[in-house]
Amino acid sequence: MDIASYFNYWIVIVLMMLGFYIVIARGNLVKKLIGLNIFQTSVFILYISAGKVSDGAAPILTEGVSVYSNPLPHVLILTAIVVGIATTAVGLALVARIHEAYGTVEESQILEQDNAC
Amino acid sequence: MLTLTVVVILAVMLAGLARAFFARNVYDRVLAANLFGTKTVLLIAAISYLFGSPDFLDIAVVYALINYISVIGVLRVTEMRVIAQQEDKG
Amino acid sequence: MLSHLPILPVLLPLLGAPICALLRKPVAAWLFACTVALLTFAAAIALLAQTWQQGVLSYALGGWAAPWGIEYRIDLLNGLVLTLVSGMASAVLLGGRASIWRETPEEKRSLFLVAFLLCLAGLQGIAATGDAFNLFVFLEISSLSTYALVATGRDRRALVAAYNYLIMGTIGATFILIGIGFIYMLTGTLNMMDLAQRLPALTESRTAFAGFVFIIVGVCLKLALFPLHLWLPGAYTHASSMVTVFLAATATKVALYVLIRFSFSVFRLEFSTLALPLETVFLTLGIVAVFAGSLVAIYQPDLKRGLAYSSVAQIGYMVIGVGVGTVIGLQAALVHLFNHALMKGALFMALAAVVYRVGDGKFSSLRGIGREMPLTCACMLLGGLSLIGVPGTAGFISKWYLVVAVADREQWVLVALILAGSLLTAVYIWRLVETVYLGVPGPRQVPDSPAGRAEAPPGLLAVSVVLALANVYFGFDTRLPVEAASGAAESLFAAGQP
Amino acid sequence: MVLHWLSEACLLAGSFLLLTGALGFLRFPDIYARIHACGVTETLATSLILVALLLKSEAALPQVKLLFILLFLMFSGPTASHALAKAAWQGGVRPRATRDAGERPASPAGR
Amino acid sequence: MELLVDIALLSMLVATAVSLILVRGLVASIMLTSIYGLLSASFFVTMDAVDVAFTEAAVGAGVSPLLLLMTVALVGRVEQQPRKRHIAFPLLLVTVTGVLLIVGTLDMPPFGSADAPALQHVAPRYLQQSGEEIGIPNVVTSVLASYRAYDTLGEVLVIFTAGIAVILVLMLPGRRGSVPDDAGRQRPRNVVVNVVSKILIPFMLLFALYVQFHGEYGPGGGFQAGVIFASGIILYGLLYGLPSVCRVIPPPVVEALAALGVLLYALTGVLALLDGRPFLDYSVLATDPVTAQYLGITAIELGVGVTVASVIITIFYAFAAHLSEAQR
Repeated sequence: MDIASYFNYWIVIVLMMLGFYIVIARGNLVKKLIGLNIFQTSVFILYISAGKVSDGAAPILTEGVSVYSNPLPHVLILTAIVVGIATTAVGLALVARIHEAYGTVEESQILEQDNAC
Repeated sequence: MLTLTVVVILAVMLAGLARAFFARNVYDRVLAANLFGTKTVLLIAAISYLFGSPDFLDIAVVYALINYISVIGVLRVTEMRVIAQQEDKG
Repeated sequence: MLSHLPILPVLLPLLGAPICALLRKPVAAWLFACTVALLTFAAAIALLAQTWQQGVLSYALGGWAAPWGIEYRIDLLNGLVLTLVSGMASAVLLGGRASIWRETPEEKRSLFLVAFLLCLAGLQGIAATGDAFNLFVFLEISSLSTYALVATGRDRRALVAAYNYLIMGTIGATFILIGIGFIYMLTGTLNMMDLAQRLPALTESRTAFAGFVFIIVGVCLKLALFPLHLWLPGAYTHASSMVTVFLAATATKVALYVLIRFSFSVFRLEFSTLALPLETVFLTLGIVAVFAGSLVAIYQPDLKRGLAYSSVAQIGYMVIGVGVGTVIGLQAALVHLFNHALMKGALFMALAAVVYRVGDGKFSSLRGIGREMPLTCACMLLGGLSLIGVPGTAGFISKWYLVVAVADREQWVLVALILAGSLLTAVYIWRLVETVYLGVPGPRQVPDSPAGRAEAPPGLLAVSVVLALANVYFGFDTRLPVEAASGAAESLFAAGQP
Repeated sequence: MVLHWLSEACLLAGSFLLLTGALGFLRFPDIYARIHACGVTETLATSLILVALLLKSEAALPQVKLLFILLFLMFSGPTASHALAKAAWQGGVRPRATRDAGERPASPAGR
Repeated sequence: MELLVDIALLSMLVATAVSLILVRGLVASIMLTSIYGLLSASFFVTMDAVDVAFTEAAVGAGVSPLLLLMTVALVGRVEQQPRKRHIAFPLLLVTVTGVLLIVGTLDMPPFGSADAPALQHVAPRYLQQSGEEIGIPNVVTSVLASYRAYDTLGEVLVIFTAGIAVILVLMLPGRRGSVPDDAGRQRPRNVVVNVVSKILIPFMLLFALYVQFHGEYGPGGGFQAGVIFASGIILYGLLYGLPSVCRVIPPPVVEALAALGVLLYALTGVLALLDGRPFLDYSVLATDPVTAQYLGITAIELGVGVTVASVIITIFYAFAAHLSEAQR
């Protein structure tokens, strides 16, 4: 098989894993959400790369163009982007409230406070 | 020539990225992000001519708008924070 | 209008939520939400009846035929889950007003109800859809509203629980998205039926394998299957009482439905090379979940948290049923899905009534409460007996089918383990009984009534009684869950025949 | 033909300016100098490149959009630079020339 | 050339992600996130996903960094050095997932191949027949707003849910929908910025309307228009303070508009039900099917735009109210 044609995907997978790592390894609640953002955005990149057709055009019907990239992944990812920002917004709202209630947004300190009482 | 321009823009974007990473204070990072944003506008505009699809220009417009709003937004928010911190101190 | 029945159980709450958001007065919002939930329930029952008579119903949304547009495809399994979810939602809304009013500040009440309706719409959407991506979208609707609902709990720990749930839930949803992406790239379709026809040709494909694994792991995160259950105890414990009732009775059930749908309808497990390892994984994790969940539940100082861990254990039973991989096994899982919603519904509902009077669910505050709130505690007792699987209760039926299914595969060790698991359940239910009936009430502050505590408010009490009696009723008249489950299980397997 | 060469020349000049701007951005000692390097060269370079593209296009709609971008950037670029400089000043960052002790400010907002 | 741009963008993406792991300090992380958004949006452009790039630019580089920043302004920008974190377990988890993903790509159709299964089955119909069936050139809009309109309804509902959830979580005690008073401090005014922004804001709103109604022909549509519109309003709010923007657009009105947008979308679908057609079938709207599609798509895109703009403004209000509360 042709390694080069998969190289693109693998880079994207590296991106996904970097984001995923931030989510699970960091203790700061805001940073976790940033990682989640990166993770999701990278998944979007994977989808969109898979929909690309070499020498294709953007899926807007134009005279004289016959090869278009696949529009369906674009539609799905539009929805997924919206879902992503919705999740981020709710997560951030929770973080703001957690800060008001605990005075910190570090996971370890929150755990300490919870165990103390 | 357009190709050269695209390469130059990419190089400048890289510089902006490096600066954003190594910057010492917030304002440097904002500056880097701003630089990055305007370069992206240019990149998209140039690419749209390079690839021959003028639809991309809409995106360049959005980038320009968003970039401006984010810079102002960042500065406003940091300003608020500065005020709060100064008050904490005295 | 009858031909539009498949869309109604989803459309009603979906339309109801924004309208409810326009209503400012909490009481008006509550009346409206109750109406919507009851109508949804009625539509779901009618739909279940229709699928019973006519078999599979297909509904092309937007008038576009299936692989191009989105299709609702309702069979018995969908009908059963839709009915269960909307029924529990109606029960919670009708009976839970007092509890919601007590635990939510005035200005938040109507928005709470909006979020509740949105959650209902999301869960119903998951249970009805025949399109893999549409499932993801509705999954997110239900998840987002659930995070908000959990965060409305009174304790600040509710916020942390909601945040953890959000992170794990989003990772799960993203995994599902990755999995759907893989199988889409292989097959070019998102429609489940269409996928089911195209996937058997691809059993050797590593991409299909990875796609399947990602979907399963993502769903198991939502399902809170044992090693991925970490979000569940916190969310159940710190959410307000009515949210816990609703989540415990429906959210994990819908996740189990998704697991079954993907394993049996879409991937047709029995034909793929994956079947064997996956069965082993499900059986092992199921058993470990039963024991870990029950053992932890025994040592909890808080009844609500104990019951949350008990949910982890019960999910284990259902997954065992799925892992057995036969028609009877699947039927057992589905029967338990139905019955467990009733048991946990009754238990958490009665607990909510107690919390309404006592203030919290700690064992130390529950001592001797059985004498002050006899009816409520009787409901709790019935729910507990059903959870153990005492003959004459619904729980007995599901345990019976599960044991029969496992015995059918001649896995006697597993039978012994399941029975041992029931003993563990008996231990923590006994602890409950001991505290409630035999405990001596300690000195404590009475939050509201100076004349000692009376029974819970009529709404809460009535719903608790209905749910508890349902546990007994379905222990004798088993037609509805068992026949629906067997029909669903058979059709899931029949659909797999080449 | 003339237009073509004109646009090429604009591109070349624009690219050159971009590079000088980036160089200044990387090498200048303090934030104000860097804002200067970026802000000033950038406005001209961006305008040049956009004008070059404008000369290249034939249809009306792209031209209008380019013009819109151009106008927008001409307004927003300097404004953003100004706002940034002002915010930095208010945040307690001082130019290097007036202080020998490096560019780390004393204010807590510095980082 | 395309390849070069590709590689450059991808490597910058990786560099940004790695910097995000290395960097401590939340403001820096947010700036990098914003850069990541811009880069991925540029990458989407090279992948021909114009609509997605549009949205990602507005969301990934605009709204989400802004929300992150407002949160950081509330919670502080310091990310603490972990005392003793076990790195082994996350690394293991990430490695396993990554390996599984790479295994998953092995049997995927090669990058850019035109005979991939995804292009053989469902997509061709969209590309070949949407021109006649829907009658608009932007295939993404056709699929989004007609073939898979129900997904988009779900998407609007997700946004609506997010709005409800944020209000529910962030609501200050006893203050649903009330306009914050003017007692907040006088912010330092920046005349230049204020004047220039005042000139620019109308153009932004105009551009939002262009995007809203041009979505059938070019990239754009209700969602993007909503985000741009909301950004204009947010800019106003940032410059002139929460009270003045709340006077212009009161919070209760925005909340009601969010619900009305969803209702507009859903009721467009219900119209078909009343006529005995499946939900969201636009053919009841006009006798000519193409006109009907056009009407239906315009109506639902409007619903999307209204809801998205209102929800984003609502979320901004909620965060800004907390910020001014925290500063008091």
